[in-house]
Amino acid sequence: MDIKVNVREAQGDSYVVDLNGEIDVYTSPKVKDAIGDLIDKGHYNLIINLEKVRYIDSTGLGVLIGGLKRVREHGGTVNLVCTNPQIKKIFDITGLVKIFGIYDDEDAAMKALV
Amino acid sequence: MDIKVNVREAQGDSYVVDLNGEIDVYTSPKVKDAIGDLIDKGHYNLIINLEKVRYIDSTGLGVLIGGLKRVREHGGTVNLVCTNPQIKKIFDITGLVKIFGIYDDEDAAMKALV
Amino acid sequence: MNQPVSRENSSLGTVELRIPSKAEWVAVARLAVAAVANRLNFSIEDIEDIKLAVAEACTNCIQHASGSDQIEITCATEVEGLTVRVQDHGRGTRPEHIASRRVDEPRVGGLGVFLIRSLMDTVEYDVSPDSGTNLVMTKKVQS
Amino acid sequence: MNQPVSRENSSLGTVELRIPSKAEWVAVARLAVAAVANRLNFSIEDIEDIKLAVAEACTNCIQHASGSDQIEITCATEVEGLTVRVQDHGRGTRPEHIASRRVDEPRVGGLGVFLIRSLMDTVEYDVSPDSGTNLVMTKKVQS
Ligand SMILES: Nc1ncnc2c1ncn2[C@@H]1O[C@H](COP(=O)(O)OP(=O)(O)O)[C@@H](O)[C@H]1O
Ligand SMILES: Nc1ncnc2c1ncn2[C@@H]1O[C@H](COP(=O)(O)OP(=O)(O)O)[C@@H](O)[C@H]1O
Repeated sequence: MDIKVNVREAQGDSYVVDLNGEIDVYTSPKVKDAIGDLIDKGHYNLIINLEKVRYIDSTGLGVLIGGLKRVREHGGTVNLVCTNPQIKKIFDITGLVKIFGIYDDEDAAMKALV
Repeated sequence: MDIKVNVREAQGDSYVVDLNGEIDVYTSPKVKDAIGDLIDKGHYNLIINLEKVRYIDSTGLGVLIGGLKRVREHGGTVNLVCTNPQIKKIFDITGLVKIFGIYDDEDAAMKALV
Repeated sequence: MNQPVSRENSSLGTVELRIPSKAEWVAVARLAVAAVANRLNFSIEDIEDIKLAVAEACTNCIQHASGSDQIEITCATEVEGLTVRVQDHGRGTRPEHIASRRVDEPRVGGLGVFLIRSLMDTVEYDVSPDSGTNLVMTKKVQS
Repeated sequence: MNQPVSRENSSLGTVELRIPSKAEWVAVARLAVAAVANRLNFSIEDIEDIKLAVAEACTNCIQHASGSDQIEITCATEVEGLTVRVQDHGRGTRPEHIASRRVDEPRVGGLGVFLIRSLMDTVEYDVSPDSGTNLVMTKKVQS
């Protein structure tokens, strides 16, 4: 019912945000803050790792979309790592597959970023 | 929220009942039937493996106690395999540790049986 | 003779839940409804769909139904499927806001009702500025 | 000046659940209450205790409260802990049946009330032959 957020630096000034848990109307502000902090500090190439996310709702999607919009203004991008079929399905039916790079593992997400 | 029951023959005419899931007022009749069937067929030395049981309530305990009573009438016994601390605690506070042999693995439960 | 279609006969009972209209309680609603759905013959995927639809409905009550301090969730269960009603007593919305539509471009917000309509089999909104929003949605068990 | 002790201030809200008085719905009650407890600062062990106590209370409503077709479970949450009320409207029992006692010998049955009393911090039964059984139990968050 909760979310754990871990931020770590990766190659080429990119950052990885590891999320573990459930992203909903209660927990998404925590995710929003973590992503917002990175962008405020001038980091515009982000990987958000959703491998350990069991659940995401529209407020969680809204946070990801908001982050993507902000980094794009600076020529950056947000790539997602996602393997959970239910969550992939949500990206599918909302059409968000078309605006996010979604990868099966962090390596692939990283290669596509740099 | 459900229970899976698997019965298998073991050494020396003993039987092992593997339980997987949650034992409550809704699912315990299934457990009761499995144990009752074995006893009806004349098997009085039983191991009930609770390693994969995440939850047990008083109706589940009642089924185990009822089984023990029945096999004892025939000189048999019921040994339990249980590692889950919460379930061990329930056996503790109800005093059932004193009437059941409770073991950390099937080998130990078997050695104590035969 | 005609076969009487008896809706009553297939009913497995009704579970009602009332939570405060606050973000921290939405998880309770979606877990409770998932547990209800688990008692029917739904696939894991269908249960996840129902969970998300209920959470989106509750989230909208919290974010938009001003003046409502509680959300009522009613699950009517039948062998054939589940009917979930999510009701608040806040200020309602205009029908065009909860109309069904396509997702075309990225934007923050506006996905909740779309998801509910995508994930459930039938969705009916009864919006009233006075008595709040009443959402009734159903999902059939795949046979 | 005296420090006013304001119980209201620490309230985090109330969650209400109503299930049919049938064995298959007890799991919904215990999962919902566990989700509520999860929002407070309870340890996993405490949450398991609360889950079992609520399940035992519901099981007793189902098995003993004849004439009651519903069980009402009310969770009042505070920073300091949880108060759960489990209420049926069936024929009540005599006080001696729900009295606290020790477990001495193996027997089928008779463990439910004992477990409730062992697992919760306070337990109060209000039994009435007419209006059913009203059980109020509390558990404090360990600080
Ligand atoms: N329970 C409700 N009470 C009041 N308005 C609602 C309710 N549910 C939905 N709405 C209206 O429907 C609109 C669309 O909701 P939704 O698709 O979830 O997107 P968002 O919540 O991001 O606006 C909301 O902006 C709101 O105006
Ligand atoms: N909700 C209830 N309605 C009526 N009687 C109850 C209720 N809860 C408990 N009782 C009474 O308390 C007794 C003890 O219950 P319990 O300790 O759970 O053991 P058991 O259910 O095995 O009898 C029951 O036998 C019953 O007489």
